[in-house]
Amino acid sequence: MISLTSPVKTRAHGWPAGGKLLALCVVSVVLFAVPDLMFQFAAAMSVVLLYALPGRVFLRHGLRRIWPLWPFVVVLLVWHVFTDAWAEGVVIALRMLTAVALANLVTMTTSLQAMMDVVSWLLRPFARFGVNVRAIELAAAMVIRFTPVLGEKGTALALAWRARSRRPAGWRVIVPFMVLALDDAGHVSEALRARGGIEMDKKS
Amino acid sequence: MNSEHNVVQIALFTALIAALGLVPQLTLAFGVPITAQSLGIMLCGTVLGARRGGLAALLFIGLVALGLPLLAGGRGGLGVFTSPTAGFALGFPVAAFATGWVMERLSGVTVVLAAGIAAVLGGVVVLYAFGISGMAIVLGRSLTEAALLVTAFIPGDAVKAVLAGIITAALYRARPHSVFSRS
Amino acid sequence: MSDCQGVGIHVKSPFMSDISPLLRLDVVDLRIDGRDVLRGITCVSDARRIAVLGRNGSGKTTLARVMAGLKAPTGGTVHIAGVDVARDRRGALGAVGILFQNPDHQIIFPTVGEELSFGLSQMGMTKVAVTDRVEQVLAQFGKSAWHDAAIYQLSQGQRQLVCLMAILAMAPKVIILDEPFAGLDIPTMMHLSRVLESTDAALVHITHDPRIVAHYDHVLWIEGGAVQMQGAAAEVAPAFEAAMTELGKRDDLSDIAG
Amino acid sequence: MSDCQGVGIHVKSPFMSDISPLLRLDVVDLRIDGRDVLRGITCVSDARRIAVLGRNGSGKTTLARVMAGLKAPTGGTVHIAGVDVARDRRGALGAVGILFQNPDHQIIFPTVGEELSFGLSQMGMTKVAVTDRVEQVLAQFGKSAWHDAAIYQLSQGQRQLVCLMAILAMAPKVIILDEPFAGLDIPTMMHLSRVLESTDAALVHITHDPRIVAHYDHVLWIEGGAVQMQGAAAEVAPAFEAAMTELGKRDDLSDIAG
Ligand SMILES: Nc1ncnc2c1ncn2[C@@H]1O[C@H](COP(=O)(O)OP(=O)(O)OP(=O)(O)O)[C@@H](O)[C@H]1O
Ligand SMILES: Nc1ncnc2c1ncn2[C@@H]1O[C@H](COP(=O)(O)OP(=O)(O)OP(=O)(O)O)[C@@H](O)[C@H]1O
Ligand SMILES: O=C(O)CCCC[C@@H]1SC[C@@H]2NC(=O)N[C@@H]21
Ligand SMILES: [Mg+2]
Ligand SMILES: [Mg+2]
Repeated sequence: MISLTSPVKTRAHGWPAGGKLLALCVVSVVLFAVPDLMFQFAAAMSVVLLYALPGRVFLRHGLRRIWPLWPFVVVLLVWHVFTDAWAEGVVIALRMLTAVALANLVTMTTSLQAMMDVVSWLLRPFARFGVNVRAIELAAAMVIRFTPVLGEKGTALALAWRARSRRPAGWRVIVPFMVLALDDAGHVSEALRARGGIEMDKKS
Repeated sequence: MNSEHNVVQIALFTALIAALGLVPQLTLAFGVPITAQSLGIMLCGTVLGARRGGLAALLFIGLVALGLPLLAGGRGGLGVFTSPTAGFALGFPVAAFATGWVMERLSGVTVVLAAGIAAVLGGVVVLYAFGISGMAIVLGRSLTEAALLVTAFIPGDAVKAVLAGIITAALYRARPHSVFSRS
Repeated sequence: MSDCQGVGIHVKSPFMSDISPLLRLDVVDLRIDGRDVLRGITCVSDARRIAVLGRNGSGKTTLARVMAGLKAPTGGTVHIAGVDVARDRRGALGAVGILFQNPDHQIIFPTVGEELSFGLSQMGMTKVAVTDRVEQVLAQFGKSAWHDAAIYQLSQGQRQLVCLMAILAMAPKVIILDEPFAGLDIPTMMHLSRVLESTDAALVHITHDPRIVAHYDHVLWIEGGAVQMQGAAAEVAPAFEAAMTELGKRDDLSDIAG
Repeated sequence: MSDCQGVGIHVKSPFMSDISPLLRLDVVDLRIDGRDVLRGITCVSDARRIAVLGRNGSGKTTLARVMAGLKAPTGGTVHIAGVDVARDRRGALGAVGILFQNPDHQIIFPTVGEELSFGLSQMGMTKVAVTDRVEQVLAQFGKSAWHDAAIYQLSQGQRQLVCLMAILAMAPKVIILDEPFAGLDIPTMMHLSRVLESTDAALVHITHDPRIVAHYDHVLWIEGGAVQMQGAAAEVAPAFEAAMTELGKRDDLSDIAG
């Protein structure tokens, strides 16, 4: 499974993930607290600079990731021009773009494993209250396993359909597809149990 | 039902929401996609019930936050939670939970109908409440103004609620034990 | 008429122009993900009992899919009873049926009755005709009680039988069997052999057990996606068995099941 | 010590009190959905090669699951090497490993390396030890190149081998094999037989082919979820084969395959 971590290695890849996340939280709060045009403009420019530092490829990659926001920008600007409050519109649009770009920046420079480690660390205190951290980690791994497997099962089912039908499989395979997936879940859980499962530490 | 099965079932539905993100989406003029993923949210509740369904959607949102491109159109990462659709994303787990909660209360009604009603209440009413709030905050608009924007989703989501009803009933027929909201 | 050649060499028989042969593979190639899974497989035959032998991973299942028209070859053509199965799906339905190696990959519906009905109604049969035919096939196997049985409650071997019944019900001209006996017990195997022997359809039987197909008309031995040898069973099957036993005696497994 | 009784009758041997036998089933019952799938199965044995014979649907796979502790019996108890496998899952991990009938039901992870590593890390091995052990097992089968191979690209038989390697890596005291040879070719089968023969683990081999297990120490013949006969292979296997062949000859299949 592909994650959204950038293949272009930056210095920020090496920084501790926890620190990056904390910084992101603080900056986002400040962004939403200061509705000043010049401040928002400066913040936006700083983020563009951050994206430009690792080079062109990284910048282009980053810009592409915030591109889907353009309709919101258009709606905001049109709306505020109509209500004769364009400055407010620009502040809101800039703030939105900056906040998303910054968050994306953290995602792009942090590996999936590093993120998972932060989550495990955050969850550790909750283990005492019955949160099964191992189960959560395993569930995450399972999702990564299931997503392509579901695709594969879908293909197999479509083949089975095609083998006995002249029409291609349409929406009617949704239910058999889910049935197959449910059965698969049964088998996987049994396979998991056969190799220790997730309850081993709880003496049952 | 052992705990392995529990975890695997939850992971399976998380993957299912992700897989539904591969169904081609249609992005409306103001930037929120019409997505099959909200059907996935409804099914989490109608099939798995409140607790498990909510956890499946929570796991989904968690993995998106970690940077997996599981949202419709291959989006993901922390940026999702500061964008105008953040309310919907954060509302997914609550909506799935609410759907399941309603489903579990309607044990006297036929599965199709119960699942349909639960999907409307959880997957539409509750989800929209979150989505509207999120848009209002990020776009700096009033709730009424934001609410106006989401009316565009109502026809699509009505169809999805009906589908959720039909699919849940069919699953209940094929694998009665797997429809936890009923067992 | 049974006229098959080795890799890439294909001499057209003079009889072939008027009536199309049951099975006709013309230099079939298949590339998946940049890997040549099938390489230049050519086979023209009218034999009623054809066997495909080969080791694990040699390409038998892939060949079966191509022969059933489920996968279009990246090179060459496949005709079954004159039908270009990859293109003409309507024609293919009456020409060829396939029993998948893994029953779970074949079964679409939750109950036995629905599973058996599906293919028939896809062929355009009326509802009444479908019901009759399903009952008839179930009765033939002494399994009338299975009509409403939930498939998830059946054992592996029982599912295999369901798959086979579903195909026999459709009565195609050629039936491709991908290791049909692998999970079956002795009585069921004996009975199935008899059923298959008596069926009008021509059989393409995929297996890695040469003894099962010793009496077949034509044997195709596949190795690494290409034809290693083909011809009469009396000749090919023993050669295959000898080669396999020889391989199995080696201690070094580096090239086995590879 | 090998001391097994028929349905429901269980005489405790005087030797059994001090050391627990490898396999010990005490009047095991299993009811699923109001159906008695296993009925009063009793077997106490220290034999190193145990076979379970039976027809399709007789309950072999279900018994395997119960023996592996994956399903708790609704009546009676199961102990493997002294471990109550249904309750003590950690203990069960070192006591018993199971090879599922369908490899797709067993494989959890997308690549061969991950699949082999999982069970080992579940046993509490360090990362380095896991890596070493995985490489060692792959090398033993001449399959070092498979480490990063994607499972979905492997053929059915190749997947089966992956499953077996995953279990052998964990080195449990007893290995339950649910029709391990069903999809394998002759060379791989011969090699696997040798590997299994040389393994220190005791084997419980489920099959419907009596010839494969003719030299085993103890054979359990299951019919309709209950013990039909058990004892030395020389006695039980031929009886089973004769009964099966007899059944297969009948034309009326109403009581065949379940
Ligand atoms: N989707 C795929 N992508 C790449 N390679 C594949 C794919 N599917 C199959 N293969 C490869 O093609 C080869 C042939 O596979 P196939 O399933 O046809 O073998 P087989 O002869 O049926 O083996 P078996 O007896 O074990 O069933 C194998 O080596 C396999 O790794
Ligand atoms: N979940 C279930 N609910 C009800 N019945 C079941 C269930 N699973 C299995 N059975 C029944 O239990 C019986 C034994 O099944 P099992 O899979 O153990 O047979 P088996 O001996 O392994 O057969 P095979 O040789 O075909 O693999 C079958 O008749 C099957 O219909
Ligand atoms: O992908 C995201 O960022 C979340 C989008 C949520 C879209 C919502 S879900 C409810 C409503 N119905 C739709 O079809 N789309 C919106
Ligand atoms: Mg195959
Ligand atoms: Mg079985």
